[in-house]
Amino acid sequence: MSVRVQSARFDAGAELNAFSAGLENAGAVVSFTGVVRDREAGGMVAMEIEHYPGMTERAIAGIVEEARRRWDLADALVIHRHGRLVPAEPIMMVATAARHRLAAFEAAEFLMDYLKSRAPFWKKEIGPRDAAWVAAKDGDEAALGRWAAREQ
Amino acid sequence: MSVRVQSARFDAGAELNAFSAGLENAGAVVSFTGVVRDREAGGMVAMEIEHYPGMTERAIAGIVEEARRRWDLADALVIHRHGRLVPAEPIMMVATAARHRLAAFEAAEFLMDYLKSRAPFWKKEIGPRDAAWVAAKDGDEAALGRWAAREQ
Amino acid sequence: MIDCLYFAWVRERIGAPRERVETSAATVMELVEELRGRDPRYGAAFADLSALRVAVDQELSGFDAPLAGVREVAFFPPMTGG
Amino acid sequence: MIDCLYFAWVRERIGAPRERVETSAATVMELVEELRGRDPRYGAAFADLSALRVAVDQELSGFDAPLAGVREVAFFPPMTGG
Repeated sequence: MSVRVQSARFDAGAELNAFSAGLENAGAVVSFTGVVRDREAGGMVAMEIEHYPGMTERAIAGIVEEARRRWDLADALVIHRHGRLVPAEPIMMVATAARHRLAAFEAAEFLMDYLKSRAPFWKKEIGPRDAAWVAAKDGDEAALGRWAAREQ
Repeated sequence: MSVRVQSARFDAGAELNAFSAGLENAGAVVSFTGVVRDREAGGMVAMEIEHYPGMTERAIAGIVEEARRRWDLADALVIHRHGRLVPAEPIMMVATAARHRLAAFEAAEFLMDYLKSRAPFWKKEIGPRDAAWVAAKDGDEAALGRWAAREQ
Repeated sequence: MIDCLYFAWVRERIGAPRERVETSAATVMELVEELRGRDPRYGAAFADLSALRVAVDQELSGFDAPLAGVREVAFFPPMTGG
Repeated sequence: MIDCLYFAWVRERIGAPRERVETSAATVMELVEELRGRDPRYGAAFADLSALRVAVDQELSGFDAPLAGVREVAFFPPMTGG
């Protein structure tokens, strides 16, 4: 299991290969990469990501731990950047490996849903003349519900 | 959209990067890689994958088309190998890109479920002294049900 | 004339990947019955139809599919790709 | 003494990323009330508590969380990672 919080850009393909190379007998590898995209209104110059050092690592470790408790994972990887990013750069990445594809897919979606709403990152979109904090979507909080329902 | 059926090994990380580089404004990229893993009984020497040239490409194209109809995808990629593979080699790969992560995840799972049961590939596990065709799992056919149910 | 294709263990039991078959069968099922009558190898390959899948001109079909105008019929076990 | 941390627009409204606060507040809510009384900047930051999240010693908590023994309280909007 590996968790990295960094400002440096990373190479998603190289990370996927390094992750896969270390696996023993995990037939299914799922990855998610989040990429900086333009705002709905267009004209985005950069994205600034603020985070809460200390709590960030702790929160992500807790989320990964919970995923391992729920699914039989061979391995999991989370990389999340902070600082100033420009469009088309990777923001973050999750990878999961399991013997069966359903576990790998579900665990990756679980990690994403929780990282989105429970890891202390805040995104700000910087335009040529304005800047605005990205608002959390109702759907993001709602997405957690599907995992809670399973626990019973 | 890109579909490749090939015997040559491929580099999943390089494919993921090439796929991502071509995207405009798709913030979410999901990949699935299937890797040759050992049999339950152990001692696997190789995996042989037979396919139905002509129908294979046609079936995969139809599955990708259906995924595009159901989700708003920026792009999709399917690579599937045939011939003789050894443990730890990649068997196949799916990548999807969309504006939102749920679409990218769902489309990737849909593609996997359908490739598994509707694309004409057959796997044979070769041991040191024996060989056996991999049997389809009941669960693989059942997995298609979750997509059919959505159509109503 | 119809091209019959066989894959995986169906191919192994029949002993050939494909063959041209002279037939006047109206459906896939009739073609199966005809082949069964020709040689025990077909009997072995087609023993349990529930374990078989069929594609007619490269589209998955049922055993009741008509053969009029069809060029290619393929028999194989459930697929195991992915 | 409690370290108060502010992130995103909470930080911008208060004008500082962190500060040490001398307080005898028993709960987060009492701390919020105390800060609101000190300066209008806090009033602006804490105007709508439903738009705020709080972490106590780096764990997400409610506004009713007790502060006894606590070293660090952070205020921020809903998170937007991933």
